[in-house]
Amino acid sequence: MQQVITFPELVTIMEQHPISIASRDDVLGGVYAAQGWEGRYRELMRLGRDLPALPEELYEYSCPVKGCESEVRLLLGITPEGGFWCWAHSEARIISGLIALLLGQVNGLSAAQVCGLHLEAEMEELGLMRHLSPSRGNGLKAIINAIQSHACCLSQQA
Amino acid sequence: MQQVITFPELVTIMEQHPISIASRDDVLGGVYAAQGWEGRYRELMRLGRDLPALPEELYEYSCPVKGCESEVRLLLGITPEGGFWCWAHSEARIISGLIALLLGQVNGLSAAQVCGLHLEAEMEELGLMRHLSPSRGNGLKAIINAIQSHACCLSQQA
Amino acid sequence: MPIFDIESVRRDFPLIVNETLEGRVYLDNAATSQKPKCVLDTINHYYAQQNANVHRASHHLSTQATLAYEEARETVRHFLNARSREEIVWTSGATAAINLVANSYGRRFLQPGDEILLSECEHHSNIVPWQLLAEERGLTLRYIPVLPTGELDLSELPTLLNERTKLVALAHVSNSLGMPMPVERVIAAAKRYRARVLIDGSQAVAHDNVDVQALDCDFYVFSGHKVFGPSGIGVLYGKYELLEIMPPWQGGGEMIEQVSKRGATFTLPPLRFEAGTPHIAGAIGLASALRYLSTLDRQAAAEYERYLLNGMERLCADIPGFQLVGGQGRTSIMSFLVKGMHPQDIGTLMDMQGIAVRVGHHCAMPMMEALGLSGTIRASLAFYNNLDDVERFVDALRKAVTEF
Amino acid sequence: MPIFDIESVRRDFPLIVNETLEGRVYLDNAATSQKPKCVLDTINHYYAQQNANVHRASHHLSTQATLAYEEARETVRHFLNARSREEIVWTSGATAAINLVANSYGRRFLQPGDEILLSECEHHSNIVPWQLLAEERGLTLRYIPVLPTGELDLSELPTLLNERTKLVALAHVSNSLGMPMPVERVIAAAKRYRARVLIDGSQAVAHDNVDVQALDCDFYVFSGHKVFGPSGIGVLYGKYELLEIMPPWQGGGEMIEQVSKRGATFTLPPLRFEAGTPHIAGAIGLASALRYLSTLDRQAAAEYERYLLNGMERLCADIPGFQLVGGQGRTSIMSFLVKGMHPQDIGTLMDMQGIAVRVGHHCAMPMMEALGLSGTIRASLAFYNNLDDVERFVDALRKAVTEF
Ligand SMILES: Cc1ncc(COP(=O)(O)O)c(C=O)c1O
Ligand SMILES: Cc1ncc(COP(=O)(O)O)c(C=O)c1O
Repeated sequence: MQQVITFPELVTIMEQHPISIASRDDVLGGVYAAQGWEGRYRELMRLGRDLPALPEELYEYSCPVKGCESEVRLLLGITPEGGFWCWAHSEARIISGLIALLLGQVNGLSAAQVCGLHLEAEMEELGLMRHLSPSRGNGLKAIINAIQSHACCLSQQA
Repeated sequence: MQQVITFPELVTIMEQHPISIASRDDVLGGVYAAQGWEGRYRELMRLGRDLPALPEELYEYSCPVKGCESEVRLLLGITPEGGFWCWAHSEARIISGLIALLLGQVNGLSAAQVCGLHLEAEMEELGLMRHLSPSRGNGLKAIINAIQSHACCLSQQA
Repeated sequence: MPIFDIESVRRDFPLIVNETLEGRVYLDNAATSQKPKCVLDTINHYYAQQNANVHRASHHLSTQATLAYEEARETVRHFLNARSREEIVWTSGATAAINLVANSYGRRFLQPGDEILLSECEHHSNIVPWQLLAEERGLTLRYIPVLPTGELDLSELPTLLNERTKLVALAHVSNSLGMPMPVERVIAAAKRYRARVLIDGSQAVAHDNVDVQALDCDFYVFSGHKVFGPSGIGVLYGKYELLEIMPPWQGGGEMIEQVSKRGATFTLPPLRFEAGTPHIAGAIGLASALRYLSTLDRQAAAEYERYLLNGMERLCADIPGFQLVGGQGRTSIMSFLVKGMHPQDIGTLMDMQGIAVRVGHHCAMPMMEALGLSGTIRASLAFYNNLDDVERFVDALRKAVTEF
Repeated sequence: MPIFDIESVRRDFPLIVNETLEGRVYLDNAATSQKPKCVLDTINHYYAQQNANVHRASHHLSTQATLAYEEARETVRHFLNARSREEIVWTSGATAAINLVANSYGRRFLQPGDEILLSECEHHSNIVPWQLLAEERGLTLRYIPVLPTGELDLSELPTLLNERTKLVALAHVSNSLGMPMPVERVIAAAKRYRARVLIDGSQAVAHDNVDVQALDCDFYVFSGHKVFGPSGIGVLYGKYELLEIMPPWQGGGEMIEQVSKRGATFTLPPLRFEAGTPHIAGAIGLASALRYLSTLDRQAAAEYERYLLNGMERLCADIPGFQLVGGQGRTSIMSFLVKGMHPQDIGTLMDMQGIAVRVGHHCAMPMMEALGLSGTIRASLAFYNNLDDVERFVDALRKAVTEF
């Protein structure tokens, strides 16, 4: 089960994630600009290749999200100022690229803001809905569920 | 599991069954002569009403043949001369009538002769096949199987 | 007669249409129900356009199949008014669902000396699994006695239910007589001793809506084939907090999280209890049946069934020797005897006239024993039966009784 | 190319026709197979004309249904060349069949300290039931190791198999690599220690005829959905002398002889193991699939599959980084990796091009661990695939590897 990290040492590392609301347009612009499915998936694979894996300090707190096809590591954190940060990574590049799309929507927002998002909308818009099937194949849906349920839960506590 | 009775005291009683190869035409003639299904089933019910239940001496050696709908008691015997005798009875009249049809084909023959019979043929001829379905509802098929398998087994031993 | 467009409904059921053409009448609905055409179409469409294994791959077909399969789970959730989809476990039928609870919940949480309370009216499927469990674990089974009317005698409940009672398993409606069981009262009493309650809804779902939250039972089971769905599929509803602490029963693909040579860890409910490739066509076929039901006015359908049942009983009343078995409030089932005639002879003579009824102990031997009967004849109705069926049944019964 | 009228056969499979029209290629046949039209027709006909409960009533419909259901059992008997119909038990699938043996035979006849021998190549369904049993009963599981070729290393068999070995459970063909397992040799070795042998035929039946008498195994299991039959139905073959001494597993209707409040007596096999209303449409649908197979030249179909597989492997050989997993003799399955690319990325890129393959551990984690792999990509063929499917697959793979 996921925990939400609040240790200052770790959260400080988590805030360094290169993909956040702030860097979003720079990082994800290519996916939007890409032509056809081939272009889009090439961009996703590039994004996925660049997505940083969890450094060791974070890895040991992260949880596996299991699918039949690949494993995703996931860690959620919240800063003292209430900033919501998520790290996630998969060995598979396309999944990692899709994770990057998610992180660009949530990292750096408040939990309440994240709770209010419709995270699937962007993937719908990009024609990537097939990756959100309830099949346990990839775990993307499980990540979205974890992000959203923790964010909503945190924002109620606050 | 069925046993085949050979105790002289009991076999002597079993030989008294009113329905046998010898009495067959008298007893069963009515079924053949009957008109339409109504006539035939009336005759079957009459036959069934007249079919003797197992007297106590026999009953205690008999085995139940279970169906969902009614229970049949069954006992097989063989005389010192090799005559094959079967007693069977059900509370339900039509089943008892069908049993009478069977007994008229086997009682008093030798085991080898019974083994060679196609017991279902007569029921086919009379349009009574529906009672021979593999459904466990009535147990008629189980009786035929027991008669035939024991008769064949006995005739090989002889 | 209540407003219910019977002739239009009847046309939705290909087998009923066919039997009518053949001059036969189907009154064995409590054994299994017939399927509306939409269920056949769903199954066909599934095999012709969607068939793939679920939850295992992420290619197009598999995604389609998984979506349909999980939507079907949602349809069942809605049908039972369960809190969440995760409370709905697919099984191969009501029997398998009860065995699952006995083997998973029962073997983990019941201790020697604990008691299970059943009723004398249960179907064998709600008796034998508990007997097997009781023998293995050293449990005691108790039975709420049945009265000659087919009602349960709740006067003994205070002694039957005690601190040792850990589980109560009770039919929602009895299958042999069609008597509704006092589930609300028994559930309330069981709660006082913190006993878990399983309700066997096999005979209820075809006739009424069910609300597991209102009932507040812990488990609810039924079979698809009795509620106008396909064969080989059934449902176990369980409160999530119970499913969550229950160990898996069967091992296999997809109920695992990780398997090594040394052991395995298991995934969350409901998949934890769905070892092996599931009956996908069955699940979506059942959902199709439930969706069909939701297009009907179920209240009106139930009233219509009562109307048919009352008519049937009234018309039978002057048949010589006719004896109704069971008391008031019966839904859609008429169990009866005819003095001086064996039930099986009646059944055969009805069948010769094209009327399908069931005869015997109806897989409820303990109840038959308690009532001193060896069996009954049972005519069971569904909302696609009509007055003509009822009249043909009564004429055939009269003929069987008076002319043979 | 062997003589086999592929285009005519292909037209028998509605989903394959449909996928072809949609421009998609189905190469996930090892997960589940598609159904010939006759199976759909059988199911439809059953629900529209025959549907009734079996073995319970003797009215017309029930008799028809029971006849069809028992004829289906005979069809399976013939398919496996079992001695008698009574050796064929219907289950909900291969997984349920293995669980049945583990829970009935295993819990009755295996004692603490006894050993069960498996192989490292088994599907989770042939591992987890034994792990659950071993934990409960204090048994030891041993595994025949797999070689890097995917073959079993039988050199260790003499130490793995000993007086304590009571049961051996082995796949006929491995599902992840398609390697045929040395079942004859293992069965012969097991017999020397009087160990019982269960063969998991899930991946064999779609590709070859099976003769359980020639194999002389004690149990043989398979799923209907993998042999062109419906979902939710499977088969346990067991030697009658074993089935006869095995206690029931699940309790319910129709597996009983007599039930009282104190206990129950059970009927003979196979019904003893078929608690509850069975999956009647599934049983007769499976029989319809097996009859369909019997109209084909199965030898030719198997040769044709080998021809496709060889072609596929040859065409893939020059794709940069392509690595075949597994050795010689594989039937209809190509499991592979592409250097530098994650299998899941390949799977996704294939799916985007309309090609259905499966990616991952294929429910065989212990084998993946033994081979040091985290997963593979698996393309699995059936006789209704054609050269065009193979070429489209290879083109798509080349594009995925070279253009992304
Ligand atoms: C070798 C093998 N054994 C067992 C199974 C389990 O079959 P099912 O899921 O149909 O029960 C499969 C398929 O998934 C398999 O390939
Ligand atoms: C009340 C009741 N419980 C359980 C069952 C068992 O259902 P199934 O045989 O579909 O598992 C039935 C029907 O046979 C029933 O009527």
